[in-house]
Amino acid sequence: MNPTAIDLSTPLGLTLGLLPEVVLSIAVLVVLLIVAWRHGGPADSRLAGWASLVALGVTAAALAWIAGQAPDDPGIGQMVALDAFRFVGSALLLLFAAGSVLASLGYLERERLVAPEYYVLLLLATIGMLFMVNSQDLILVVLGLETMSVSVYVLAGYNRGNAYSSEAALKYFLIGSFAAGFLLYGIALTYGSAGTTNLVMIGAQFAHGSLPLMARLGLGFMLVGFCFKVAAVPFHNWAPDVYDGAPTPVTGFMATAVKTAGFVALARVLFTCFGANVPEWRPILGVLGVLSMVLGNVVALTQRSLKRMMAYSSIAHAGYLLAALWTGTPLGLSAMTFYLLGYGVTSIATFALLGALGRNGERDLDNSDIAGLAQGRPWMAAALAVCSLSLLGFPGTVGFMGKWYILSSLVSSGGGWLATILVLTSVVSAGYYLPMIMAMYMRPARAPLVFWDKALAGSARLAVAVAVLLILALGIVPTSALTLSDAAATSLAQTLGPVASGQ
Amino acid sequence: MLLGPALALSALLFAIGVTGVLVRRNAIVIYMCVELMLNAVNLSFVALSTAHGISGQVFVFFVMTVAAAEAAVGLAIILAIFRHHKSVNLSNINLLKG
Amino acid sequence: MQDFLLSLGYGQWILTALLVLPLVGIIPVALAPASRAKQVALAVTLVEFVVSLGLWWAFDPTDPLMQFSVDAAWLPAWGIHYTLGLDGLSLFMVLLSTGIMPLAVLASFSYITEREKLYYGLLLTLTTGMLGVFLALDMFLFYVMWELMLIPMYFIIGIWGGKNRLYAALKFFIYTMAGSLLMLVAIVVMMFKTFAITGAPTFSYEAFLQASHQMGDAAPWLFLAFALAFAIKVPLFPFHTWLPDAHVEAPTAGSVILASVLLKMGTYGFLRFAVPFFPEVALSPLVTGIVVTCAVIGIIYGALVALVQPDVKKLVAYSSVSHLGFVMLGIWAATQQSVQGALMIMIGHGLSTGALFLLIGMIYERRHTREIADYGGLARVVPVFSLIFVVTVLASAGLPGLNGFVGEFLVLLGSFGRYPWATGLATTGVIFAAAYLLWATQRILFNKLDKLENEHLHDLTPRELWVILPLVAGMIWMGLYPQPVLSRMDEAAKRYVQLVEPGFAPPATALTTPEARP
Amino acid sequence: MPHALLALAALPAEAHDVMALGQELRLPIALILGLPLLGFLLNGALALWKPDAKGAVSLIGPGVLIAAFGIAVAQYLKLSHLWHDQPELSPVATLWNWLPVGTLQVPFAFQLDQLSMVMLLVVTGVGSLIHLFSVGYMKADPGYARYFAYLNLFVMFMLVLVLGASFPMMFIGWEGVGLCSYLLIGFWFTEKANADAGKKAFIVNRIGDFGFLVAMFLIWQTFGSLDYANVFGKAADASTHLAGGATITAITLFLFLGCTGKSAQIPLYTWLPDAMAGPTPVSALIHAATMVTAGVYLVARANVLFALAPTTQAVVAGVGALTALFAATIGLRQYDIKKVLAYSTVSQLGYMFLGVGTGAITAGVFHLATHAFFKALLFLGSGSVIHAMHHAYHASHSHDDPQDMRNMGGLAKYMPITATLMGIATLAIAGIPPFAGFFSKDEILAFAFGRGEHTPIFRVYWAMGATAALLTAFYMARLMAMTFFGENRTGDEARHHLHEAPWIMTGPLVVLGVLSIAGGWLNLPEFAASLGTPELLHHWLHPILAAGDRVAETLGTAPALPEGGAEHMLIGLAIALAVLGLAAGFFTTLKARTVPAHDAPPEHGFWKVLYHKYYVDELYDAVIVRPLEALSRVVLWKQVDQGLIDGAGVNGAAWASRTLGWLGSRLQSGLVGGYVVLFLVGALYILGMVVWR
Repeated sequence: MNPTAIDLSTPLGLTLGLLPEVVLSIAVLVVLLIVAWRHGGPADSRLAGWASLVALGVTAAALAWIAGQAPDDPGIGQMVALDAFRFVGSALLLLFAAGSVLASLGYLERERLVAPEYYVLLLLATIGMLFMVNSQDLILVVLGLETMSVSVYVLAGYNRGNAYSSEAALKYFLIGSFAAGFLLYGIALTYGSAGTTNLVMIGAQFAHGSLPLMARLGLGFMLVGFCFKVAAVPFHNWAPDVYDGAPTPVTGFMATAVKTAGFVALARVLFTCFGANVPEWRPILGVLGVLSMVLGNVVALTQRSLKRMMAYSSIAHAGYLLAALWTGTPLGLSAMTFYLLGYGVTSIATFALLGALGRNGERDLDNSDIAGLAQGRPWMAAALAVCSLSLLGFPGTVGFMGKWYILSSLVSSGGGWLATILVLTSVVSAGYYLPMIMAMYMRPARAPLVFWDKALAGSARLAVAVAVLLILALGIVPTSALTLSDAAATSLAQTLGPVASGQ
Repeated sequence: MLLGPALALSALLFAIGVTGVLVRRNAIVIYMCVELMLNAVNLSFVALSTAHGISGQVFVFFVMTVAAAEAAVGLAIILAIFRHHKSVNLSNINLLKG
Repeated sequence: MQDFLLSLGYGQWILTALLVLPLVGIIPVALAPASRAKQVALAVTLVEFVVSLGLWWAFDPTDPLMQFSVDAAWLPAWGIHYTLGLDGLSLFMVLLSTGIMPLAVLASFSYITEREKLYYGLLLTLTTGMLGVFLALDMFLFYVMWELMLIPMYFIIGIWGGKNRLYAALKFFIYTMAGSLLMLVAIVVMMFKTFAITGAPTFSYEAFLQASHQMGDAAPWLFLAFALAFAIKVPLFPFHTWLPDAHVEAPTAGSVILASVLLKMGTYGFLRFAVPFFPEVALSPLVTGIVVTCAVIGIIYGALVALVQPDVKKLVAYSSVSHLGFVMLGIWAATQQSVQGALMIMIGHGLSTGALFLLIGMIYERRHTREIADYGGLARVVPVFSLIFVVTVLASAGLPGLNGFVGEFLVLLGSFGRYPWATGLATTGVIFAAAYLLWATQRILFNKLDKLENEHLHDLTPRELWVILPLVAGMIWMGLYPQPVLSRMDEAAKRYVQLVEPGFAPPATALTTPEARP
Repeated sequence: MPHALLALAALPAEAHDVMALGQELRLPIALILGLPLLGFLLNGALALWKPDAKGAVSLIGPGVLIAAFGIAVAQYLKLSHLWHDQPELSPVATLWNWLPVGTLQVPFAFQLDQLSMVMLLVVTGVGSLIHLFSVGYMKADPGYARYFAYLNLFVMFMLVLVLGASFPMMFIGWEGVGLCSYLLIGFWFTEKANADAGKKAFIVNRIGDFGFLVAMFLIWQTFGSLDYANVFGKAADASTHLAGGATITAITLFLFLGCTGKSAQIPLYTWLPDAMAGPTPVSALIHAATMVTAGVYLVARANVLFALAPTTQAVVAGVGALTALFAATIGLRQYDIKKVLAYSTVSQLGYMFLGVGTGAITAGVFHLATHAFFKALLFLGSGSVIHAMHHAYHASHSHDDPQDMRNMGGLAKYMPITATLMGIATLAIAGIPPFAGFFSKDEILAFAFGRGEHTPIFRVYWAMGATAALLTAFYMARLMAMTFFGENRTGDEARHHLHEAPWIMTGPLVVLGVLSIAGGWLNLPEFAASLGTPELLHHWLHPILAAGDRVAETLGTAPALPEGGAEHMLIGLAIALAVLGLAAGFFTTLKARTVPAHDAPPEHGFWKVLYHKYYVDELYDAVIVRPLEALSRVVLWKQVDQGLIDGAGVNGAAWASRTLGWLGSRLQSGLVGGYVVLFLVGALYILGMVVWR
């Protein structure tokens, strides 16, 4: 055991164990204070943005510190997890949040959305997510989830003057709270069956024998709630509309961070509480995964608006991730974690680029608008092309490695049929990713100089550059990321029952 | 014990809430139905805590808090919509579709 | 020569150098001024070719196994290695690829006038991808390379192609991807099965080969996945419809590379992977029946459809369907003669069809039309062009003494014992080949010179002669003195025949004498 | 002859072993093949870059061939000496290893035995004469250099054909001569008809080549080898096992399919009359003397195989006899002088197949040689006539057809040498003793009659052959009468420009005339032993044919000449038929009033059918060519390729995906109510799954 290890049984230890969340909370307050003070024009918004970045950076440092201090065995019955799964999940969230902040900086000014509370909301959502991934207790899951949701509802409707944005917020809110009801009801039933809200202890309760009806119902209701959050078919309907109506950086944030938090929390609940009951939830995830892959990809094929197309694409990717979770094995979990990284990095860059290319919420941006981009803005075109290929899962990009990993995990747990469906739907997805590349590279621009004002802001440029480099680097040598995702999966799978590990 | 009837009542409440969400078109009413669902959850927690101890009751407080926060944000969003549509009837609100 | 090369350590670095050189070459292409990019690219491809030529001498024809092997861990956790190797199957594919590239670059000098840097950069990337496919001995690496060469070709067709280029590029890409993704699943499945046998994750070709006989019930599905990917690439009837579109729309160099090298990847895949992995499935009566039937249909159907094409590039595209049908027949007959014949066709088709596309490109640059009806009587105004065109056409039609014959003859001779009826039908292909090629030749070169625009065409320039003459020389050489080539593929073909021998449980026909089958 | 060439013929004293001899022959054979090839390259280069250097072309073109002929003669002298003691000696000169694949070993090798020697001499000898003739005939053509390049290349391939030591080697030549034929028929390619004719020749030949290829595959399967020595050796050894079997019958039938293409037999003869579109010397060289006889050579070469398959023999002889008769009837009503000769060639080739099919290989080869002489003479003579007519019409700016016999008449007055020599050739082809054709044709008919004793069908063949002989005499006499006798119909102005050809053209004619008279001495029958040594050719070819003869004897299919009385009766009959045909043809033609072509009335009745060649071309066009094209275009391309595979399959899949996507996007109504419904469906599904699994 590490000599300076955190002991969660002491108040200090618990505080240290929540250091990133604590740090970020304090930072949010600071930013809020700054915002209250300086609430004028674009400069203030910018200041809030950079302050948020610093906040995220400090949080990341704190995360790195506790990751180094984490004990091998934190003990039974704690509220917070101190495992690699949490650290990796938190790191992903911080990465995506930072990317979203960078993408927002120029965007908000351009769209005249310069109320600096935006960043506060974003950071608050991040705090919620951090709690989602660190929770070892259903109470904490709910708290984190609601903190995140409430903040994101507001973010989605942040462009108040825009009817689409407001409608997006309303739909998200109504269906979101509806789904939260299901989740909570599921939690209640689980609690009723297990007698505790601590995940590990629930898992211990359910480790032997078949689940009682109440627990099964609890599992079902919770699955409904989580599947809503990750936008799995048939709980997906909100996603296209909300992604479409929300300001583009918010869409990016939802597609990456919110989705990651949802999947990580879902994985934790499923593996820790129901790790011994994989056969109970496995077929459901399989069916939802297939539905998401198929529907997401085929409907994306019919979309004109690129932003809406990416929304359907994100549904399809949720399907791939569900397939990875379907395996119920550490390998699948690792694949899911790695894929979240790949998909998130790619999506951050994609939405940042879409945000730079469109105007007024990017709802009208379609392929004809990016025609000839390769000659007007070669670097942007190259970046978007790399992102498209990564989303398509083309070798040389992280998207390929991610898909490869998911395929491997599927095949290793006898999911050849699911792997086949996955690749076939990927072929369909080529039908909408490739036309983007075709428009940029193979069609002439609609008019000369059409791209003169379509440049990425400096901060977004940084985000995109880092993302694209990551896409390519991880596409060739993903070893470091693989090590992390493996560690994360292993740490969570230690709580798996013997039944599941035998899969 | 009243656990069984209480749970049944909560299930009924939950179902009524769901049905309300399903059949009503007014955003405010729908949100009230959602609140009904949450209260059904609360009822369950309270009932179950008689069997399992305090944590269920603690949970209820959290749920109420969350519901309050949601209500604040939700009503603000509904207001924003009202400003655009002069209505909160969801049958009219479908700019985003397809 | 061999000693000299080996003293340079040639065997250790050559394969990696072949893959890296074009990629490194992109840097000077990118740095050079746009107008100079082509010269730089030519220099890079020439260096690549010269370096690869050493393989001809360094290659040991008596060794049936992989030579010049390179092995390094890439993603050791998944058992993925960077493994390269060369044997008699891949040697000529590599030389063909490196040899075609300078010609493709040279042929683009006047054809490509915009975005040249991007173009030549893509060509160089394509070189790496193609060579990677032929050299990779790690299944993961192979798959990566297999997909990698899609992208440059997709861009080349899509950016510099003809009127309908977007449709063609998309079709090309999705068609190929549909097949190859299923192969990806098959590779993963095989990897896990191999894992279960060897106890360590590996994607090594040899390990797959060892383990492939223990795939159990999965074998037919795995074979199907591999076969589909390769059949689309070949393209085997009825998976061929992407080819005419891609060929017609691609710029000259694209068509040339597509025909000369890319199509060979499919048949190479069958020879290297699909059939040796699963001989019992591949050569079972049902699969054999389907493949051989498709091959024979392809031969005749391709020829007949070629006959009526108004567009000369489409004609050549369908002729490729026909020619590759012979290759498939030869692969499935799996006799020493048929396999070497198939390899000879793969090389020969690369030369003659490549040359045909180059010639069509040259005349297209003068007249900007590919309609056969727009030509006629050209032999009078461009005699040198006509001479070379006729020689190429004859090579393609399988005239003895030129390359086409050697391959077709060996394939048919070798296949006859196994599939007498199919081979007999396939042999009628020689009639149809003559028909469509000569008819087209007549309408282009002969008849009256009745189009005003054709009267003042200028004959081939020295640059164009440099492009085409190496291919013509190759055709004659391969036709008259193929022995050095045949001897280098001898052992590899033998190994293939041995590997797939278990697939033929009982002797195929009574006519087969022991002598006829080595 | 240069000294160097004589030196090649110098003989070492000791007896030769065949390997050493083969080694020794590498150089002369390389030269024999290399010289025409060199000529092709030089003339080809001149054609591309200096087409006006006609002097050089005139020197190179015939020069290389005469040199090759010289070397051939030297080899003849040397080897005939050797063969005197060792008749079985058939040296193989291997130049390099061509197709070594596993057990298949096909070296690039050439075999010089008695049969290929005959062919070698005929090809280079007659070839040289025709090259010389061409110097005069083609001088004015702008494509002069190209012409000689093709002609040289042709000779090279023809030599490969006759010298090759294996079936694939022969196939190189076999297709190579087809290529040259294609190029030369379409020599004046700007006329679509000429280009069409060339293409037709190549494609029809390819049908035959298909047979050749399949035959080779069968031979490989059966004998495990493709070179003559092995195949024929094994065939002879396994004769009892093979004889009459399906395999050997299939092999020989497929080989014969190859022959029907190359040698213009039914059903693949239609290309040969069209091939007259080429320059006339080409018709003489390729389409009369050499290339078209390749089929006969093939049967002679593979005589063992054919002897083993009596069924095939009957087919070969039957097709030959039928072709002889059928083509002769068409020849009766053609007006184009070259067309008459073309059908005559088809008919005479039929005779040769009748001969080799009967098993009388020597007779077939004999007729091949004599036919080479007199038919080359006829074609060159017609070339001389056409040359004169062409010049006359050119001078008078007339657009009449210089090849139409109705525009000729009385030309003997203007071109006496040509007329005389063509007269000799006519007598030879008609079978008037002692001209060459008499002996060869009579021998074929006699053997056919003789074999009919055991196989009655051969009597029918004999009758067909005899009838064809009558018709041959008739149409040849008609040709002579129309061309050289009677009134001149060339036209008043043009008539003054008619004159005899220059010496470079008449010279070769004279040589061929002599050969047409004396060719019969090659293989005099026994009854004419008083004229010279009988059966020279038969003895000469004996080593090649011995194995086949032995097989035939075992099988009882060896053809025998009819006994004394019958033989004399046959000879008498043949002579009578020839005289009758000649007289009838000559006098009916002179009596009928021939009018110039542009005034000629349309044909009627059966004449019309003959004039239109039984409408066979039209039939093939309607039954094969057009349906195939329609099938390809309408069904395969438009319906299957574009409609079914691409339309329904590929784009159909894309359409299906889009439609599915459209349906999916209908779920996205934009209304929260709808979303809730879907949500609940999903929730009920999940709850159902967890409860009832």
